[in-house]
Amino acid sequence: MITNAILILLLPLFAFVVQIFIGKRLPRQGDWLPTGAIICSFLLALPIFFDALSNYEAGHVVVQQSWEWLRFGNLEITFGIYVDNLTSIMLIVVTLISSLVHIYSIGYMQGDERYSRYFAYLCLFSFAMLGLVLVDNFFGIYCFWELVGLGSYLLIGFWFEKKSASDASKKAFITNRVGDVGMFAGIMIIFSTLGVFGFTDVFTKIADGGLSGTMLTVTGILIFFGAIGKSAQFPLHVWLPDAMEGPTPVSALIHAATMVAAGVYMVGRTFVIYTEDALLFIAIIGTITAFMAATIAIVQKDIKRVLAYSTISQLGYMMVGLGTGGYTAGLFHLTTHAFFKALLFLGSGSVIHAVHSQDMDDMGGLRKKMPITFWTFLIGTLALSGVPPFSGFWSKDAILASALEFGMNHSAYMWIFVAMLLSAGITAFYMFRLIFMTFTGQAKDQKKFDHAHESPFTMTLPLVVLAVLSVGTIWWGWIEHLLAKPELATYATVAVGAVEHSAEHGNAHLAHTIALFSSIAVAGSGILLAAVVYHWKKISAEAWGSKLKPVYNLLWNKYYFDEMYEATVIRATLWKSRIFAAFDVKIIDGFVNGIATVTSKFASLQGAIDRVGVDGMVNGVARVVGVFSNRLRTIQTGKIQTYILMALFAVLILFVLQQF
Amino acid sequence: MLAVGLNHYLILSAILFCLGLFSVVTKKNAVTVLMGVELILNAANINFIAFAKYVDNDLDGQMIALFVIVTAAAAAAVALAIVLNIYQRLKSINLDEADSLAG
Amino acid sequence: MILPILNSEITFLQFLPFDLPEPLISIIFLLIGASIIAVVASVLALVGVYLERKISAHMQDRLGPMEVGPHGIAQTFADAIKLLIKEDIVPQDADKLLHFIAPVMVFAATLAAFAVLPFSKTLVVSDLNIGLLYIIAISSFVVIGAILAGWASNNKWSLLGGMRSAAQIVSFEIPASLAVLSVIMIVGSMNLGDIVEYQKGGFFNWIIFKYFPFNFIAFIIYFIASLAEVNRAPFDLPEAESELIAGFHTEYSGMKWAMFFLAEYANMFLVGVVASTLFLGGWSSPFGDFLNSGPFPVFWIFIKSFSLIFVQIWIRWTLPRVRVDQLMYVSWKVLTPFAFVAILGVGIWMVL
Amino acid sequence: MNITLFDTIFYLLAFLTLGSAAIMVFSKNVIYSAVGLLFTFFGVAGIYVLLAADFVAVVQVLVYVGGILILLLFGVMLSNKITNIEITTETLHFLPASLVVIGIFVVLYRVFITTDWNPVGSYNFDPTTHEIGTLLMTDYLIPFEIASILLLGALIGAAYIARKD
Amino acid sequence: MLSNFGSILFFLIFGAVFVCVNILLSRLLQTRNPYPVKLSVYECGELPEGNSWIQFNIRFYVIALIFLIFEVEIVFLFPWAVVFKDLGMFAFVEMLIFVGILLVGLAYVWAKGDLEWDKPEQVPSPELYRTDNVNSAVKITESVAS
Repeated sequence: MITNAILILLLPLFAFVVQIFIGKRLPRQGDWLPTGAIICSFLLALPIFFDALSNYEAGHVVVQQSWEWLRFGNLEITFGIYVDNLTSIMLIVVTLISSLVHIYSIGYMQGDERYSRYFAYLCLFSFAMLGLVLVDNFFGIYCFWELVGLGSYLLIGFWFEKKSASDASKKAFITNRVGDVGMFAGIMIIFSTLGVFGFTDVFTKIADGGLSGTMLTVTGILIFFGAIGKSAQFPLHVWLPDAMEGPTPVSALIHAATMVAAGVYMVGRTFVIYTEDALLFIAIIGTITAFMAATIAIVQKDIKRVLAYSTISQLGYMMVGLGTGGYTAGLFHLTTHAFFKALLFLGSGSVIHAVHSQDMDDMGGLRKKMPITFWTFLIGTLALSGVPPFSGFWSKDAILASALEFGMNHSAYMWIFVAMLLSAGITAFYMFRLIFMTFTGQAKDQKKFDHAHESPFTMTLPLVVLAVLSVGTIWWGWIEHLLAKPELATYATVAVGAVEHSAEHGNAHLAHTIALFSSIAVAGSGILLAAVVYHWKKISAEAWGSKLKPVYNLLWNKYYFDEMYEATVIRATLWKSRIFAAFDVKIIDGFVNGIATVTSKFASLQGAIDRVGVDGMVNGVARVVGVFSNRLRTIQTGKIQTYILMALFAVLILFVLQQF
Repeated sequence: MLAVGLNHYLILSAILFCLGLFSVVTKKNAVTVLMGVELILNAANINFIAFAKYVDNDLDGQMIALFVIVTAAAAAAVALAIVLNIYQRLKSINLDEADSLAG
Repeated sequence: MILPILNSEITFLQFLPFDLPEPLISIIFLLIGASIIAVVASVLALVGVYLERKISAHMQDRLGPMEVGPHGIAQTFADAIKLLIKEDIVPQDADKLLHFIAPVMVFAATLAAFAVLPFSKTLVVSDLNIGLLYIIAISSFVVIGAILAGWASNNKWSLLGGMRSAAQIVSFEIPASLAVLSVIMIVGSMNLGDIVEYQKGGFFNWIIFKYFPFNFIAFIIYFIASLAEVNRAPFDLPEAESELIAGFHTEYSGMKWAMFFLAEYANMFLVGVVASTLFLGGWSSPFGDFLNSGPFPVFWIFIKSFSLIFVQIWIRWTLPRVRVDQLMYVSWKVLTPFAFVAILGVGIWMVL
Repeated sequence: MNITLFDTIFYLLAFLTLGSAAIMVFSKNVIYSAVGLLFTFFGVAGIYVLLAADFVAVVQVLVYVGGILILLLFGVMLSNKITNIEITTETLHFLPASLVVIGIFVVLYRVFITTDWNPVGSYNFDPTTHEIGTLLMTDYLIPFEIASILLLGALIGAAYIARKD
Repeated sequence: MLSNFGSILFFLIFGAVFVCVNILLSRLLQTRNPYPVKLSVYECGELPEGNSWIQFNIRFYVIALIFLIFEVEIVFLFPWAVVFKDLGMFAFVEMLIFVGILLVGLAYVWAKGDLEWDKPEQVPSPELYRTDNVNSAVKITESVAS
């Protein structure tokens, strides 16, 4: 098994390295190499998945292997691979979607001048994602976290000649970094107090009480900050809509399935360290994000932006799932959402590919033109809005159930359940709005309509595969067992007081049934409202829009978040930099120039002294020596006798002195 | 005159030494200078042998005198060779003229 | 060791009226001894001259001096008297003092050498412990005298002659000394008396026959070297009439010239005696103790030395004169090496 | 020979040596100084005899008179254009030199007079050659061999320097 | 030992006195009428031309030098010879070394040709002197002249 894990990890890296260097010269610009690599990784991931599936008791570890990576004196950082149930699922998700995206982008990116480099970046990103999933310690996860950020930066800014694309990639990278700082702080706290990085070591240490109380909560929240940044949660979600500048398969891969899911995976992986308060915090953030993103999605005109906001809200859902204790629900939603969101993105990709524009106003009536895309797109929408037989319903329902249960237990937080229910309805509404505006109805732009054609086979095949996976029934049965909720106690080598949460177990069943029926109701009303407004045009969208003008503007401008950031963070930094600049110019330069003038004056003075004084002295001495030496020279007559005489004279004096 | 004691010989050798020294210092002719040197060496020999006889009363002094004579012979030989060479070059062995090393 | 003859005279002084202070007595004895030796030396020199002229004449089938006395015996005395009367010319702006000192030094040195020669067991003026070395040392005075004579007479030919004779004597002194060395090695002492004592036992005990080949070579080398030292025979280059007129004593005339001439023959005799004492057993008789007592030792020493002189004269009038470079060749490249060989031979023979 | 004769001879020889040394130093003519040197060497040899060093005396005569003086005379002959017999040698800064020399003499005199040499003062005169021989071969072997090397060096050096070319 | 030297000293003095007496005696007896020609330097009868300046070649000095060095060697040899009988092999070997080193010097001087005296010009070989025919004589003079 271990070899499989290593191969899964290294194949994409190998492909990336080969592709980046000699991709251009390979036949077909080497697109087959990364795709082949990622498909192999997927095939290798299957046995690990089946092994995990066959014995899925909680805590079963398929592979646990670590090597010594860095050593600073007595500090030793190990790097290893840790595969358990959660990782096996994630492996399947990542490798499958990544290979589908690879196949899809062969068609989509046809003719692009940097075709081979695109595949190289894709491969790099998949390697990073796989690494993030497989790694067994905090330090490793942080490294791959950054690598994933780099991957997304490269891919978002792939068409870097477009200013908006490069700005978007920079924005994405910086906001991710902000989140990463929090995460890094959290990891450092863990390391400084516990001294180890490995997950299992950290968990055992925390279980033994190495880190506890408010400190643990703070660490948990700090690490969650990383997830906020990466999974585009409430304060740091602004980069995701702009990230749509990148090619659609990229958005599909990164902003639907993998990277954004990384945050949720990380929370899932480190779930045991979150205390009650930390989980509560996560839930709140999740609900705010979900509700806000959903409302904004309603007014969006750009098809990819709508999907982006829907992703943000769904992520909020997952966070709420995890936050309210529904560990299995949250992660289940993560996997299902990965598939149907990838489907939706790829679908929109083929639509854009066909219509060559992202604005929904240009589309309409594409149903007849692109039947496969339409049907697969429809399945994805149904799954997303939570219609019963589809996967989305089961996972969303599970989250709503856990949210309700949490609300029952802590009555103060009932509003979380209400908000989630509301946003579920809104999700259904804007998804079907999208469907009706693009596929059904009349073609708004005739020229584009004629031009539209079904996408080639390489693009439609992934759509079909994803559509199959979005059907809920295949998930039923085994998924709960795999994603069993890990208990901190299991790690505790020292028995810690019984975990208090067992009491609330009672009303779980009740919450489940209520959530079931309320979610179906809400989904249905949403779909109905969308149909009424967009399909049968009974209520005119524009009328409501003008009536609720202030609300519309608020939503349209995305709650003015960008402007707010602009106003606060950016302007503040600019203002600070201006002050510093001014300070620097006036004072430091002033000071330096001052010193310069002073020294120049002093130097000229000193030069004068030197010329007059020192040279004077030196020449003087030279002259004196010259005079003396001339006089001495006369003694040197060259006659030997004089020398002997002088010597004798000296001897005489010596004798005389010696006598007396 | 008192009986001939050690001092007589020492005084005699001192006088000889000074005469030799004088000749070395004042004489212009190189050969005379060499003669002066020989005189000085003889004076030294007298002292050696006088002390050998009067103080040590053994033959060491005489042995040293013997070796001094031998060395003096060798020295005189080489010195004179040099003087002759000077003569060949400067056509005169007047030490005044051989002052090319003057400062 | 005072001369035995002198001892006999002591009685003669006994009855002198006043008591002489002790030192004066010894001085008087020395005076008498010295005068006797001086007279003997000069007489021998004259005899030498006479012999030379008679023998050389007979060799050349002529009679030689006959008029003056029976067979010209008185001839040399006549010459001596003539020289007394002859004018003593000193060339103009010659160095008068040096002109006078040169002959004095030459003759004095030769005479001083006679003091050491042992004519019989007791008949020796001063039985020096380092007699042999003294003889060699004194002979260097002669060289100095020759140079000064050459220099004083302000005549470039005589100067050249003086320098050349000095060079000759000097270069032949080395082989002579080396030859003498082997004798000293055998006897173990430099005292001539001891040397003769060592050779006492008859003809075969003479050093010339000891360690056979080497000492004979040494004798030959010494004889040749002494010939050159005396400026005689084949090596009489400086006086060679054909080249340098009369050598360093060209400018001399009268008594000074006589002194040189006398010194030369005295030297010849000196060499004869020394050669015979060293190699031919000095005053010991060739037949063991037979004729060894009484006046015989003196007789033997004279016989031997006169025979050597005869050989010298014989060589002089037979061999042609040697060229200068040949002269040097003989001394440095023939005699000196052979002398070393002789010493080595004797040394090894004695050590083994 | 009694002591008084001994002293007379000493004074005689001393007078001879110093007189001839004076001649050598103060004579104008180089040849005269050479002759002066000759008699000085002879006088010194005599003094050696008085000091019971008979072998050294004869060696002195042999080496100095028979070797070095001849060399010097040859040197004089070869190095002077004997234009005129009189080879005058003026002297150089006569006065200062004489002062220094006299000064040194006075100092030496003081040293010799004041220090007490505790002389043994024995008058045995026995021949020294044999003893010198043994000493030479035993105690003074090294200097003996080194002397030979010194002589070799001197010979080769002087010959090389004096060679005509 | 002192008396021996005393006698030698005396002999030297006596020799000098003897010579002086003779010379003075002859001075008294000799006739004396010096005139310039007689006093002039004797030049085999010819008039002495040029001053007596002669430039010696260095040969004399080298000979005296070599003599001096060997003289000193002999001075060392004498005591050795006197003592040779008693010392035996050891002394002999030492002396061999001493003499050997100086022989090296002799060899050097010999090899360098300092011992040769300047040979006079090579006279044309005797057979050239056969004067049986006139032209050969002429030939000889030309060869000599060349």
